[in-house]
Amino acid sequence: MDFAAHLPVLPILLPMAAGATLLLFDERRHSLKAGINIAATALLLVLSIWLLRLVDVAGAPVVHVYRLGDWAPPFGIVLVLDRLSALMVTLTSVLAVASLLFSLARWHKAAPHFHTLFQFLLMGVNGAFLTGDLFNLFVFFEVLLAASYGLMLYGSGTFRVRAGLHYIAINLAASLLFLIGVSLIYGVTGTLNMADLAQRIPEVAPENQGLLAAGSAILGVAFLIKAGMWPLCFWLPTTYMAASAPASALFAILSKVGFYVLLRLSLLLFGAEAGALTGFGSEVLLIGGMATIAFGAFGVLASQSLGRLAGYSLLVSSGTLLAAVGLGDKAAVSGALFYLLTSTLAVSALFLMVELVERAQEPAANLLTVTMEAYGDDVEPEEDEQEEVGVVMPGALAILGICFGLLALLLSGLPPLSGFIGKFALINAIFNPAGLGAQTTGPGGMGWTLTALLILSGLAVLLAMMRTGIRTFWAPLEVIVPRVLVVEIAPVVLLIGICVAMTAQAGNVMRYTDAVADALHHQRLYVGSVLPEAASEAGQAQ
Amino acid sequence: MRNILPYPVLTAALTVVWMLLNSFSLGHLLLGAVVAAGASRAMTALEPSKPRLRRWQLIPWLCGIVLIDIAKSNFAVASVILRRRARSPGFVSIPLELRDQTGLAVLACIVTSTPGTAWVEYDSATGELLIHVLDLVERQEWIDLIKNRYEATLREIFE
Amino acid sequence: MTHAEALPAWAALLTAFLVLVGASLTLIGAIGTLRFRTFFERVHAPTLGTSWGTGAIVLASSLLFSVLGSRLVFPELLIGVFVSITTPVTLMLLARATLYRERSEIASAAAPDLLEDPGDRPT
Amino acid sequence: MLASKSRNLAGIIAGAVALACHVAVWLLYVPVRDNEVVRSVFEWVPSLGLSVSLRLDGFAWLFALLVSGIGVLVVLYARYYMSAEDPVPRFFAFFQAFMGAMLGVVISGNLILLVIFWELTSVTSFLLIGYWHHNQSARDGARMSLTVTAIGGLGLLGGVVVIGHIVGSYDLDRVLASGDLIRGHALYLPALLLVLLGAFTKSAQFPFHFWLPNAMAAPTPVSAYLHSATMVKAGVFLLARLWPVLSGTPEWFTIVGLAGMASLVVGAYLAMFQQDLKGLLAYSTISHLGLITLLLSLGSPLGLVAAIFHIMNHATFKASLFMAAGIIDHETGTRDLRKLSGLFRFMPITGTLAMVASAAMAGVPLLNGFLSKEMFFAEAVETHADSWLDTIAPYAAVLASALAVTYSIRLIHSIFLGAPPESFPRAPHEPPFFMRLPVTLLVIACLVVGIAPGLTIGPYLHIAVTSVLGSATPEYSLAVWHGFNTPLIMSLVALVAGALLYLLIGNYLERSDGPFLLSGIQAQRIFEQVMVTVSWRWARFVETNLGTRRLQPQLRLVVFIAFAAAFLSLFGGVVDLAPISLKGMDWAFTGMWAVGVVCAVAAAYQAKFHRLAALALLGGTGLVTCMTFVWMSAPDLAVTQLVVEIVTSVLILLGLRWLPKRFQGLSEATGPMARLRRLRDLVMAVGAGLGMTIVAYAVMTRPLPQTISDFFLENAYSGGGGRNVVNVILVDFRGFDTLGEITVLGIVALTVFALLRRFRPAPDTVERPEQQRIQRAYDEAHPDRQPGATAVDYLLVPSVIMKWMFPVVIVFSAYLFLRGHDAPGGGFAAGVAMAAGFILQYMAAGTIWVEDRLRILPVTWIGGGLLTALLTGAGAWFFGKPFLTSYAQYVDVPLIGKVPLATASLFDLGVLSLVVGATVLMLIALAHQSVRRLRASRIEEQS
Amino acid sequence: MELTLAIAIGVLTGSGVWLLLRPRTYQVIIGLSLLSYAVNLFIFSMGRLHSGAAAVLDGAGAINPADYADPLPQALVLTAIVIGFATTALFLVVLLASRGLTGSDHVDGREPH
Amino acid sequence: MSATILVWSVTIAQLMLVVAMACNTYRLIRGPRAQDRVLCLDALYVNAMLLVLTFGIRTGSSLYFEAALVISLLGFISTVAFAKFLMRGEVIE
Ligand code: NA
Ligand code: NA
Repeated sequence: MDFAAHLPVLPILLPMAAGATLLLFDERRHSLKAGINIAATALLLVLSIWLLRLVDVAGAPVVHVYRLGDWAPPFGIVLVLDRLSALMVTLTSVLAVASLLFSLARWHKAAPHFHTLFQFLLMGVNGAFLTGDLFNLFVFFEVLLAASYGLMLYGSGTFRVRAGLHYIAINLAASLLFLIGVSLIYGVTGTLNMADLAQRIPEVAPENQGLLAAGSAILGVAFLIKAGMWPLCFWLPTTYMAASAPASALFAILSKVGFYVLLRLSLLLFGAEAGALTGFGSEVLLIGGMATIAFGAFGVLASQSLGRLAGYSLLVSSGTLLAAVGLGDKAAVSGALFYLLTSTLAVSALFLMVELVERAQEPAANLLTVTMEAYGDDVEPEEDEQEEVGVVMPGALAILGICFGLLALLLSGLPPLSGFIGKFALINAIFNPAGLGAQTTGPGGMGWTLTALLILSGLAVLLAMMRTGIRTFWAPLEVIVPRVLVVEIAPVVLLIGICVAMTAQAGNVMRYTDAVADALHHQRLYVGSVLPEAASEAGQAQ
Repeated sequence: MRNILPYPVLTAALTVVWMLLNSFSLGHLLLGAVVAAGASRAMTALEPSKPRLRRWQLIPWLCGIVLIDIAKSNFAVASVILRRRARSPGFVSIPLELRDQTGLAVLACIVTSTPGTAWVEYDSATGELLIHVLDLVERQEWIDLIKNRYEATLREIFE
Repeated sequence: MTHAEALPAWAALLTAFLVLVGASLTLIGAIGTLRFRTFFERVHAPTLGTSWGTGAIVLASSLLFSVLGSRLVFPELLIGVFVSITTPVTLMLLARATLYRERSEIASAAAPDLLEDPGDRPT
Repeated sequence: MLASKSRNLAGIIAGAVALACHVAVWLLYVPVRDNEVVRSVFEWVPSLGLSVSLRLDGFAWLFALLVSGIGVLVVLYARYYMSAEDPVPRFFAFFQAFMGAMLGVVISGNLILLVIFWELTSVTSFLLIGYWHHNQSARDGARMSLTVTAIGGLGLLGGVVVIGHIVGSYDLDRVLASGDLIRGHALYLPALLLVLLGAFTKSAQFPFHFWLPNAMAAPTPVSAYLHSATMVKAGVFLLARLWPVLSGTPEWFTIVGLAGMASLVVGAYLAMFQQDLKGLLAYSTISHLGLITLLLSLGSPLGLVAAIFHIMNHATFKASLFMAAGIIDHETGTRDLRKLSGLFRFMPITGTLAMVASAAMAGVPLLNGFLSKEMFFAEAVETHADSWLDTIAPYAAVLASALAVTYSIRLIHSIFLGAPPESFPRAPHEPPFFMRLPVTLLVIACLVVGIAPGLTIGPYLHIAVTSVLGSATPEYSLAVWHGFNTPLIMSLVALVAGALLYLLIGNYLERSDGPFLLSGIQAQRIFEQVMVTVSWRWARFVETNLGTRRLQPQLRLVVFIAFAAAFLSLFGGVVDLAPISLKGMDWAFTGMWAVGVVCAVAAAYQAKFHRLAALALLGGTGLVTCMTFVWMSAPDLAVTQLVVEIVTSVLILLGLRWLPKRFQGLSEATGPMARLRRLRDLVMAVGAGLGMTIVAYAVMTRPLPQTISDFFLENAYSGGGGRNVVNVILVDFRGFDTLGEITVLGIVALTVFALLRRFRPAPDTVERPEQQRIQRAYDEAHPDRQPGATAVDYLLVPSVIMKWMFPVVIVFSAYLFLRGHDAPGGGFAAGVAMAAGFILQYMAAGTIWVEDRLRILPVTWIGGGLLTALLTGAGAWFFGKPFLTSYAQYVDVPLIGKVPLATASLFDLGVLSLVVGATVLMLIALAHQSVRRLRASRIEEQS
Repeated sequence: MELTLAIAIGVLTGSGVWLLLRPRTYQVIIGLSLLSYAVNLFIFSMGRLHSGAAAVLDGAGAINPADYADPLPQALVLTAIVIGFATTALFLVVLLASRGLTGSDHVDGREPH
Repeated sequence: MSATILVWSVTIAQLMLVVAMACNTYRLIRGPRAQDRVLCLDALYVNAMLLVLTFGIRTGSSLYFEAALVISLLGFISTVAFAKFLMRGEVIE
């Protein structure tokens, strides 16, 4: 095996190694720890881009299968690197870079082990994206959740702890559901490997199909909690609002993990060849997704603080994605992925903006937000005074204003940025599921409703952000110029810049997402790559 | 030697434990010795009062009488429970001369392990022991039992 | 129970006897916890199980496996040793705690607000 | 980028850009004149049919000419209009962006691209209208205009998508060629409605007209540009652009016609009553746009000609009027018609220009406004589709014209004529030449076109019209004099009636507070009301009633939905349960579970008031769970569950120290609602329990399918080098799971540690526990006792034993670890056992005592453990194997015999190290709180 | 035995769910513990029940998998136990922190009105 | 013969131990005081350990020995924690 063959496992091992190494150094060595974290995150970004290039080759789709422990699937655990997972890993590392940069200004010193938790979160997220094993997925879910608990509570404070308690309680319940679902599926099918499962599901005896469906449904509920579907999503806005800015910026990917799994599993396990269970749950996703969009839109409008607004806008995007999975056709999936990229980047940037904007609103907040909360009580004031990292931004308010405006465009899906293209791609898919020009009947009632919801939710986001933006940037008589460091605004600009670049390169990105959607609809390809022997046997049998 | 094997008796005992757990073989003797030595070294950190075993040959005898006493007490307490016999529980205070902590610990184990008696309180300043007896017929009998039968032997062993 | 077929009758009988003795003592101890009225009486009850109750069953197990493996196997003895070392610790601590609790309740009957016990109160 | 005061430079750059655009448009005249369509296509998102397709035909050319031309003039004007204090570069930047967007709308050859530019005009106009954002009115106006136009734009997007669905392409050429297809399609009406929503909102057509007057809070150059030539014209541009494909149907005629007519009349009527100069112009704009819309509604080619012509004419005179209004505002400091008077003597040139432009607006002959209005009258009379709408069209046209005359006269009379006022905020005089120049040029254009239309605008209008209509272009004449015909009579009637009306009610208008009859109905207020209701009240209602921020309802939902999902799926299929029989029942096992179940229910019952009891009962259930594992051939599980059980109990007990007492009955809700809630929860609990019972029973009584476990059983020894299959799975087959799992443990330990660093106990637990206080008091009260003697004596004997247990536990832990691969045990159980040994020492001797003697660095143990596991796994790389590939062999050691050596053991050592570190870290961090509190209280005592 | 265990799982689930829906944080943590017992047993039961079956291989040689308890669910339960332990510890500390900061042991950090 | 003797005796012993568990559970639930509960929890542990041993005797397998060993060696730790909590109000001072 040459080195390149080991690439699929590196997005998991690299953060893990970095996180573990960080533990060997004393807590007070902030710069050293930050340095390690920066290096690891940068390396992860490079690596993920490498992976992206590895799978994005013309011709037949490439699926890299990594057999951990050199055990053949379905017995050993496999990692599966295909276009979808490479895309998600790359998105994660981009968010990580942004979030890390932001945290360098002050957050990373607010409490112990920030960098370690940060790297472990990346490990968990990447593992969830890469694994091809249902129980291993659970483990990585737990890794990412555990790290997210840590980052969520990072910095402590009343509001945060209260929200954290809810977040943890609900996710513990979800984890239990996950376990019930996985084990029930194992009890009926006798396997945990996703590809193997895809093979076995059509052959499940009729008297066992009810149990299998029940297991899948329970599993689905667990994912829906994480993906934030109404009415399982109420924890989400509060949690994201309460978490520190870099944490919530990174959390933007977490709800996408739920979406990713739903997308992957519903197409792999309940795709066209799943026998009696074909299309299992897709209606629930569609209707639930639409309900989520509606609820999120109302929530956005009802939000009084920017943080909550950002949280609800995340719900809108979650709902949109779920509904797209519910639609299930290639065009919708491709559009959804495009939308996913842009909305995740934008929401993440918005979460970073929240803190900066709030600093502009409240003079007291201008002085070290962190210290107020984190150092409230302390018997051992061992941390020294915060020192400056980077240079304070001139014209900060103007730049914040521009960024805010661009984010409003991105999140509401108003032209010309990628937010619009994503939404348009989805609407286009609703009207032309087989592609533009292929004559199909118009969308049904669901299609019209979804279209209306997509458009109206964008409007709601626009109204709400306009309200907030006007209140923040236009209304105040005396303008408080917030102390914003370059390292704080740079990640926002970076994320928005990527969205802008995605706008310009929308054709290429869509080509990629089209290819992803196409591959997802050929579950044989996935199964055949993971289980070549089984696939060839099946081929011979036919 | 003292630094490497600070508690030779302990190390030996642990090696025996190891071989009991695994098997009596040469391999496990060596492995057990290594593990036991490591564990003993960990023990030094806790600075236990180092017991001096003066007359260790009394130990088997003590074990023997304790096992028999316990068996008797088992029978007695079982009959108390089963026959719902009238009983007169009560506390007995016993002045002890034994000061060695390990000795006290062994005494406590004996008293408590024996059905019908329970170690309740020991005042280190006065050396006064308070035990609870399930069926307290004759107070002095219990005092004698503890003082003469157990304490005396233990003092011989440890002091 | 294929393993038991190979067992000589005397060993089987002895094992059976020891097992039953141990279990009976333990059961009697447990009944004691039901019958005794106060904690200080009840504290004596479990010692039936932890002394010869355990001892008998441990012996039974040792006997059985020694006979079956035709070599002396005593790892079970460790169980007996550990039980007779650790159980007194708990009982001592519990008894002392109870003594304190009862004393302080009597002592501070005048100040009932101090009487609340930390996690638990009589029902 | 430019410094905020550099208005010359910014103006010059902006002007140059606008001029360059204008010149570029002129350069394209020749091909366009020859009926060529200038195209330029870049691929953007081919799979969505979205391309950057620029398409310049005659109509687009004419519009581009207008947009860029007036753009140049407005930039010139703005250079002088904007104050030196304003951050002008920002203004010009927005302005340029807006102009670009508008040009984009005009030359888009792809409908989606058009929508993109369309929304960009909305956004940039928002920025321009809100430019003076320190004014409340500017903010409100900007917000309203964006709201309305963005709604319309999104509607337009929907319409365009429907059109794209019908046609199969968003390409404008293909769409324009598919008129019959579109009109005949079932989705024609939705498409039409959505497109019209876009057009009407943009062009401020009734009933969406209200945003336009509010947008007058913008700087005047913005108004002059947006509301004459560009923004509002985009709507009618779109109607004309899609005229070939959408018009000609009854739906089109009715909807567009109604909206146009209503706007025409209502706009004119409301314009009369305005006291704000710009407000008057704004309503007049609505009215004129209504006129254009009405023309387009007719569906006749001549109507289209007239519409395009009027678009041009209106742009010129309205732009000049706005600029004039700006000059007046600039010079006098007010725009209130009631305050303005007799300005003509101060600024005769401006006055003259304004009068001419107003006359054009009123439709006075020899000015451009007259010509297009004549055409309008002609069309209004001509077209008959036998509906009430076109029956009243001529009358409405005349009425609106008359009103236009009235407000035009009022404009001139009120501002320039009459007595000069006593005082102005500033002394008025003529503006600088270059500020007046744009007005002059535009008014000249009005005159020239009005006098010699055929020579001036004629050819350009022609190419525009032919590009839309193609071969259907009608014969038309742009002559000033068509003879004494009906339209002329209508014009005369309107002029006379308008003048008479002004004479009649001029004074009333000067004093009125709002429009007669309509003052009560203010569309703006209705809009705001609706916005507040929907976007705030409803939203709040939905958020609070369909959502919750409380935990219990959320958990209830989780449980309920999971149950419902499983239930529905389960009985969607077939579930037949095996018959229940007591044969072969293991009574000891069942008896144990009777105990376990009773403990569980009792724990549930006691958890509120008897925390300690609940914890003990939980321990009982846990014990029975362990026993189950013993009974069912899972010794590893039993061992692990046991050690975890023990450590968890200690952990929770450590936590109980910080939970204050609960008093029974303190907050027990007893109302009927509370009882109902509890009943509901009980039902859910029972339901969930039943569900789990049924599912578990169903699965357990079915034959096990062919599972992947067989492979593990067959290969554990030969491939994994271990006899304990479970352990081989954990460290080898599925070692990756274990790697993740120990990471979880490590993360949680770090989180616990971090959280406890900031721990602030509840006030009622800050003090030492009551027991300690009493015992201390007891010691202090007795002179023969040392302080703390009770505590020392309490632990005197037990702690000796507990200390001696320490090495035993270590040996035991080593035993569990080393055996793990072949027998029950393993790194995890060993790690927890060793941690338990540490905890025991802490309990025996206290934190400070232990830490003076034992240096435990749990974080290092965690990091080291993770790295050990990781490096063991990565070691396989050096042998060209994937991560975690293990190597196992039995090595013959002299004297000892065969010794198993497996890399998996090294991995397991990492697990052990991590588990020790994590467990100790959590427990110790919690235990440290007591020390911390103690230290804190000492500090307090000292200070 | 299947029936016994199935009922046990059901009762543990029911008790756990009941506590999970209670307002006091301590009730919730006890409920979560009970639920994790139930879930662990449930996972375990998915490998079917094998009382007194061999749990450890004798050594090399042909193996009849039917003689052994299904090891995979056991491995899964082990993982679940570890993770359950970790999360219980975390939840405990968070509830303590919440109690400390909000002054209430209600799950919402404040008493309902 | 041997098997029959052993099966019966072990079965009866197990039932006795289970009844013992039930008795202890009764006290565990009823208390009345915390110390009674803790005492019975400890007894419950011992009962369970003995059950494990009898189970080993019954199946002839020594694999369950570790579980019994864990209870005997470490089982008291949680009880110690309970007892310390009752006496001192906190487990680790
Ligand atoms: Na005793
Ligand atoms: Na006037």
